[in-house]
Amino acid sequence: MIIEHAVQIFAFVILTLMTLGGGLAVVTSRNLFHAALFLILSLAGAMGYYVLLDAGFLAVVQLLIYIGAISILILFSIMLTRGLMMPGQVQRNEQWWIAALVVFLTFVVLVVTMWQTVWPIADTEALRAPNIAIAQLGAALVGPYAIPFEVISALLLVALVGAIVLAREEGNQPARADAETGE
Amino acid sequence: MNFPFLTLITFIPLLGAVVVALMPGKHERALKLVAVLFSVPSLVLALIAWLLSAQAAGEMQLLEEAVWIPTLNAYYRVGVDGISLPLVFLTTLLTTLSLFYSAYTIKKRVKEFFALFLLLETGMIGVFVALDLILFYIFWEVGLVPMFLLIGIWGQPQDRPQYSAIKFFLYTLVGSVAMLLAFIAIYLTTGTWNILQIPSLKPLAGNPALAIAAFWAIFLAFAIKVPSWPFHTWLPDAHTAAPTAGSVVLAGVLLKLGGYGMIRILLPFFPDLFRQFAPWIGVLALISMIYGALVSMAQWDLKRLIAYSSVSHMGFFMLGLVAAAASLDVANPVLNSRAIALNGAVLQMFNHGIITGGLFFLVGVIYERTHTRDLKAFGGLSAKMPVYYGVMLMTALASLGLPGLAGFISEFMVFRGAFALIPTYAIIGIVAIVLGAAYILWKIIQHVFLGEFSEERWQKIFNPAHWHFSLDMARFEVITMAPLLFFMVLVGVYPAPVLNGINAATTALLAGL
Amino acid sequence: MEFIFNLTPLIPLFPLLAFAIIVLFTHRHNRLSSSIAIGGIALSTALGWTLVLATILSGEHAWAEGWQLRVPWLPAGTTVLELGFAVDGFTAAMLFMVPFVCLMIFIYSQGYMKLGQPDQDPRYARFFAYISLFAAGMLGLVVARDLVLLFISWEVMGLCSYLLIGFWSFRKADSEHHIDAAQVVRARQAALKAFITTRIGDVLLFSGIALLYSYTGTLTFRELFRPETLETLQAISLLGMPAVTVIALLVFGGAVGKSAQFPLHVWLPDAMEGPTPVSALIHAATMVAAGVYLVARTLPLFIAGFVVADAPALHWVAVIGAITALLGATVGLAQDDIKRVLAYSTISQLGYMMMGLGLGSLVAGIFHLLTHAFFKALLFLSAGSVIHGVEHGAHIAAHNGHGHGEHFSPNDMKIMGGLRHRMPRTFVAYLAGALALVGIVPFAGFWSKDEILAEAFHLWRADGTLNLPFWVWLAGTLGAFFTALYMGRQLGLVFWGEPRHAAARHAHESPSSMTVPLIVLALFALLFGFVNAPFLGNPLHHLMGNVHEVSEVVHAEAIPFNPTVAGISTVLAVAGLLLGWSLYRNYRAGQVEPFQAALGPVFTVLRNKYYIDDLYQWAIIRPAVWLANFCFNIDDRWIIDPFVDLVGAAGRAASDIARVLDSGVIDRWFVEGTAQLFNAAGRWLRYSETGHVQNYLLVVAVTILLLLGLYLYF
Amino acid sequence: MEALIDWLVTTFPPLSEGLARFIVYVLYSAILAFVAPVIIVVAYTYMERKVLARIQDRIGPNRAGPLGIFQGFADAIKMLTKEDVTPVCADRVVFNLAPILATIAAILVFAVLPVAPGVIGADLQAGILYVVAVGALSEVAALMAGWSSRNKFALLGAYRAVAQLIAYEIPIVLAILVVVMVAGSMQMSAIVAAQDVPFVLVLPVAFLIFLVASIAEIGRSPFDLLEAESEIVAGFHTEYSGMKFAFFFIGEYMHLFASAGIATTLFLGGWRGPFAGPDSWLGVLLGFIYFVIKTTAVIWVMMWVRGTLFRIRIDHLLDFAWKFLVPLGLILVVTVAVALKLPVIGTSGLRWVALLVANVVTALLMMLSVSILARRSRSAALREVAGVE
Amino acid sequence: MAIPLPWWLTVAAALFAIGLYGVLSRRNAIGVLLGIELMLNAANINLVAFWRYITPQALTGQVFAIFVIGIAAAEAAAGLAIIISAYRRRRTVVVDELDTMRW
Repeated sequence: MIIEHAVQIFAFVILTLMTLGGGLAVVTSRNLFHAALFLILSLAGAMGYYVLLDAGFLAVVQLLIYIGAISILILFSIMLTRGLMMPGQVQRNEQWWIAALVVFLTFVVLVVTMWQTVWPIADTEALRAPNIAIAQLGAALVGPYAIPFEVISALLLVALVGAIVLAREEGNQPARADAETGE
Repeated sequence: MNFPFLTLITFIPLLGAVVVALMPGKHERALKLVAVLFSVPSLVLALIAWLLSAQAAGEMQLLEEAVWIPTLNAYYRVGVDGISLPLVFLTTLLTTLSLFYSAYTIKKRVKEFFALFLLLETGMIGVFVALDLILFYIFWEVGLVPMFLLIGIWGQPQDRPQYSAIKFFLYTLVGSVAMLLAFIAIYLTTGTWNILQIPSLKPLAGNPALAIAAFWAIFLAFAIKVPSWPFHTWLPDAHTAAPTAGSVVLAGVLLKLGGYGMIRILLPFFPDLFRQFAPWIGVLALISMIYGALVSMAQWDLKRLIAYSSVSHMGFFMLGLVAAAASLDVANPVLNSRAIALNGAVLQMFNHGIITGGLFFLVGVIYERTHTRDLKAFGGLSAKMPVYYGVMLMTALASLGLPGLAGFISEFMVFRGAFALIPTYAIIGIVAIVLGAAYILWKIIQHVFLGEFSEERWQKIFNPAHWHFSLDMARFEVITMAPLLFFMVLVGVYPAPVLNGINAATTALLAGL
Repeated sequence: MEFIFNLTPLIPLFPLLAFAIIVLFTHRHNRLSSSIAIGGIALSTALGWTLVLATILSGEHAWAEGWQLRVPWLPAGTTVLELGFAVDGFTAAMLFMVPFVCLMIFIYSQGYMKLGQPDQDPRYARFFAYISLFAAGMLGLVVARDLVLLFISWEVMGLCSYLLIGFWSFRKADSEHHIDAAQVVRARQAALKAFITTRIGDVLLFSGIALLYSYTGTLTFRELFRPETLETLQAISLLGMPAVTVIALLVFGGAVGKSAQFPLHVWLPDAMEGPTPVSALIHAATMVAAGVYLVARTLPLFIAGFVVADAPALHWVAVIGAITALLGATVGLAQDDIKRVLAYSTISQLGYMMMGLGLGSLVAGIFHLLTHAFFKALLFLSAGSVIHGVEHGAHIAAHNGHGHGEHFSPNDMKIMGGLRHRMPRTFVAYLAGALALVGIVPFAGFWSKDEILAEAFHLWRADGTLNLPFWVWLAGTLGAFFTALYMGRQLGLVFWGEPRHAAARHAHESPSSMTVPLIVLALFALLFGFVNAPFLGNPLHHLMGNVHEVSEVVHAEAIPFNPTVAGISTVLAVAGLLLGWSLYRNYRAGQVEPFQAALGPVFTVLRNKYYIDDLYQWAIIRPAVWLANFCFNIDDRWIIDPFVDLVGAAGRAASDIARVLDSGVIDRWFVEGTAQLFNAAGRWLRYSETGHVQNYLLVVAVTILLLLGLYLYF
Repeated sequence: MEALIDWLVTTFPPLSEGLARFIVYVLYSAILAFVAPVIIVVAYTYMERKVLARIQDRIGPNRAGPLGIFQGFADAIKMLTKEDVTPVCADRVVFNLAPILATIAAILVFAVLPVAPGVIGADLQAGILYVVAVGALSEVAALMAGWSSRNKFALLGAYRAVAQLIAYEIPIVLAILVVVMVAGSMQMSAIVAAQDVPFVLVLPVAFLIFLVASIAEIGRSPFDLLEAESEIVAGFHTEYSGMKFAFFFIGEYMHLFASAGIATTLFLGGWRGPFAGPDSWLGVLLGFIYFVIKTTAVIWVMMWVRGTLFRIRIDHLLDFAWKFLVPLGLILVVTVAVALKLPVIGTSGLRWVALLVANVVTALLMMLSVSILARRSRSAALREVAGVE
Repeated sequence: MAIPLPWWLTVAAALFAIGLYGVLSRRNAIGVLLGIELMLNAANINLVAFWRYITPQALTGQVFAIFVIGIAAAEAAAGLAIIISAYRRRRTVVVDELDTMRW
């Protein structure tokens, strides 16, 4: 038990370093490509969180969609808009310090609130590994959550079409926006 | 039955209208296809609903109910019985055919046309299925605007479309405002908008003067729509000016809104008043019948002629209704006469929709080719366009009530009821049948099809460069007419399938009064 | 035997199918179409005759009661109106004649319609479609069990009659085929006239049916004629009469229209504009007889109307029949068109049938109907053959250079003459038909006409006073004389004397597809009378005399042969025939007609058909058209629409006033002032729009932070 | 594997079950990560050379060792001893990370591959989804490599690689979806267990889609556009040499084997065969042998394809994916779903027949429509040419 | 469970704050997008954590996380398409320079 806890805490610390460190690097890195790679790192950390939280399926989905699709997409667009990202360029705008202040205050408010609140934690029995089967999840998606599910698929379709239309050049070049259908 | 038939039937066209409106306007073929396809589900569902409900159509079927505007106590409440089912089916059928036909003939502002048409369909179906006065009123008005635009924008320039459109609009609006006031008065005494519930609450029973005013106000709205003499003058103008599909729906469905309202609202709400005033309304019906037929006979414009014939034919409907209403105090009229008269009236609406809709399509056929509707300009076309001749002949004969075709059945039932219940009116009204034969055969068949074909005259009106289909009826025109012909023959030869539902509903309706 | 009767619905169905097949599929193939039509009617004939045989073999009960089949048709309240088929003795008698005559005429048409027309004339197929539909209608009428099916068939026939009368209305005026523009116009007007005129009768019939249905709840003959039903009808009062009388008169109105009785007879002569086989089939043998059939079918109504309260429903039938018989026969004297003479003859003979029925004798009327169908069809077909021969002659004449460009009508008897040598077979057939019509022993017409006259004579003698039967008998006898007279005139003009025109000179015999039916029909004209010959025991009486047994009001005993009546009428007939023949057999072109010389102004009146057409034109059609225009003007120009427009204009004026008020005061101060205020405010506020999305986001973030703080801590 | 753990626990009592499990899995991982790559690369490069040579009517490697079987080792030694060049402008960190990531991505797949009865790294519930997800890592690697090289050919190669990988990922997913529907699970072991009839027999079309898309996914001829020498030198790994190139090379062959292994698992029944089963050592061994044989057969087919077909153009490549394979896959998914839901049939043994029929019908329809469209576009093109001339 | 719920929430809040900072301060539009992704991830972590600690038997947390991922995908697709499109027209992806809506 103790070993298990220790492993968990160890993993948590590592993952937090990955996630938050990656995140900080994302917003501060001068090289946008690196920023995107750090984003992958950060997302991988989040994936680890899911594993730690017994949501294996979600972890796989995170890997598939965030890392496999969204990150690639971002990398791709960075390459396509490469012309203006010379290294050394200032990546912060003038309001960055106000932003930092506001963000910090927000963080403080949130954290204080979180620690003050008494959360209705489930009882110990329920807290044991919940082990939700993927089939259950699938059934839920086409059952009680069918409508949001359909809405999401419609949204994806619309985004797909919209992206193609937007990114298509007036000329005859094949659209690079094909890429996001990988989702 | 949990499947929301009526909601789907009513609102799929609306969805179609939205989709069509959002599509880019330059892809006309796609637009047309989408519009036609969006009208098909309603048709199929209406047919299914009709077939499913035909046996027990005496009471309201496929009911759906949901709270809609709580502050007004208004509900979204829809349902159909044997009276409304044929009309719903008629609406979907004629709309689909109109859209199909228009896909070939409408050239300007295609997108707007199809979107408005689908919107119109929703409005029309809505009136037939609504069981809540507010809902009824809203659908009633929803149909108005698209029709106004259809006439105004796509009308033939030489027929003063704007004038006709505004006339149509104002006429109807006057009626509907009066109707709305009456509805409110009814609500204030009964506390509900539920069309099914109000009759048992005896609306305005305590206030005879107000009841009479409300009765006539509602009657005015419906009489304008039917249209009954002397509120009919919007009709020839509107029909003449409207594009073919518009005329079809105008004659085929919009007139039925008034008739349906009389049966669904006026008769059950105020049976006593209706009986009391039946002699007067009967006079209006007679005038409509005979006067409409006479005026038809005086026309030289094909479309106007058919428009006036609608006045005459809807007069038959009113006669049937009056016959049923006038005898309400007779405890047990001879041999179901009341039911038969009312059956005849309802069937007359259906038949008139099929037949006159068909006639307007057929006018469109010749008009698209020659761009004239002047009867004097034609002649001898039966040799040139034999298929057209055959189809027109059949439709025209159905219109004049030839046995074996649809028109006869309803006329027979109306007169069967009328002779038993109001013989004097029936005897006078019979004149209209003779006149009907006269104007249809003399004016339409003889002037357009018979006689000598003159090549010079034909060259003057027909320019092959402007017509890309075959001279005789093109395939799409035949396809458009085929379902209508089918129903003419079906109802004429074996009316039982159509009439069973109507009969059940009218019997139940009369039993409830 | 029962199963054969179950095939009854097929009888009208075969021609109907033929119609559908031709219209839908084979209308491009002339030969095929005509074969299909003939096949359809041949099947009907075979089946019809089988049924006749079956009925005869089934014995007396079947003759009177018959067999029936019911189909629920029209839901009406708590009941259902049924439609059905029935076969009894009466139907059997009709079924013997109708399909057979149809078949003969179809065969004849196959040859006739081809003549003088281009080979691929699309109307050839159309013609056969129409007559097939017609045959379906007529057969449907005959096998109808009730007034519904009867009325449907009735109107279908009316439609076909309309279409076929107008059949030539869209051919081109063409000197090649001696068609002028006027003829085209005449054809379409004749069609319209026929339809509208019969439609008037139909509407009366329609009303009668509606009334019957209203009061009895059924339209089946057998149920209608139950004594209790008739009593109910007698008890109800309508328009001051017993309902049954009113209904009977209305039904008779339908018969008057269809059977071209006075005063609705005017359409029939004009209907001769149709092709000759049509005249033979529809306007002589079958459809016009449908009115007679209807009256015969509903005879109990007339008798019931007669029995009560002395309201003379049946008398009217007799009176109208007598008037028509005389009127037709006299007008026939003064016509030149070979077919018109026959048309008036038809009117006259239909009057005879009505007379017979009007005297209460079902069998007499129907017997005459049957014989007349055979010999009048024969006459018309022969006339068609003559016309065709003359047309053909005109062709040859034109080819030889005679009479080129000269205009003439091939129907005009004045141009014919001496055709008995050129068209011998046609002549023989025509002569047989004429003798049957005139009523010479032993031709069919003699027996049937004699029975009607004997009936009248018998009723007169039984009563003794100068009652209605006497006048009927008188009219009939006189009519017989006139009939003989005009037939004599016709025979003389057409077949004797010298040809009066090149066309007649070159006329020659028609092809055998036309003459064979003529010969067959001639045999029937000669022999058919024996089916009800008194000395054979009146077989027809037994077969159909009792069909109205159920009503208990129609009693049909055969009248014994009366030598007096037969003698008088035969003498008159022979005299008339000889007189007409001798006056006209040497008639020359351009000569004043012998009748005109003898009758003077009366002849003019006859020639103008008693001016009845002109009277209708003046008294009915013109006022109707005027009324229509008047109503239209009220509607569009004078009252209603101007009023509507006036209301509109008033509204516009009011709105103009409001507009002035609006723009001058309200807009200027209230609306524009407010707008300017906001305009100024907006000019200042717009600087907050930096266009930088992150500025906005920052504002959002700050706001949320503030709100969050407020919410959580205050 | 469980049996092995049990055996460990019973044989060495001090070991707790958790520890035993840990040891077994670590060992297994080590084998997968360090031993398997070497064997696979050496064995299959040799095989590829030989096969290609036979196809091209050559002898192939024949110097190093008998029949040249040590050729692979020779290559490896050469590779490792070469100079490791890093371009001056390169983004050094990323440049170094990319080959590692590429290899890892390939190796990660092995974690869920049931190579023998009961022998599987992690029998995830979402096993097959995991395979797909991990496949995405190789795209990241390609992008990283292309980007960091600061070489336009490399960058173009990366673009192409990603476009191609993403395009062909979809048909693969669709084919997998078909299998998942039939098997009713995404778990690898369950899929194997469901194959009483190897799915290739009842889902031939899905198998073909999977095979074709797999070839594209691992970038082999005729879809080897990411390294089309004639166009873009060597694609995203143009600038790589020596050890780092070796990583890509290893990654490629690992990927090849992994894809073939997955094809085997999904369609050929995995380790299943006569007498193979988790109950005895022999059965396990037999299962492993079946698995290797089947996988090698699939790889052999891929090599055969490589030796037979020539490289196709980039736009044709993408068109083929988007306009043929994806619609075909979608239709197949629908038809198979329908076939499975057929009343009575869908649950009985007859469903195999129904599935086969659905597949064949779908394929026929697709071929028919393609041929019609092709004829039309060809005649349109002909008309255009005629018009121009 | 070794780590108490508030820790997860704190981490998520921190990630959210970082993302927000990125959104507010990055000049490059793609950078802004990266920030948004971080924020969405933070939300997801919260969802999963709440699910795990408060309603482990229900499916809602996971389902919503899936929805969020789906939305993120759509957002990235559309957002990047917009950015590329803007880049093609204006040759820039700097947010400050895309100010056509300015007064």
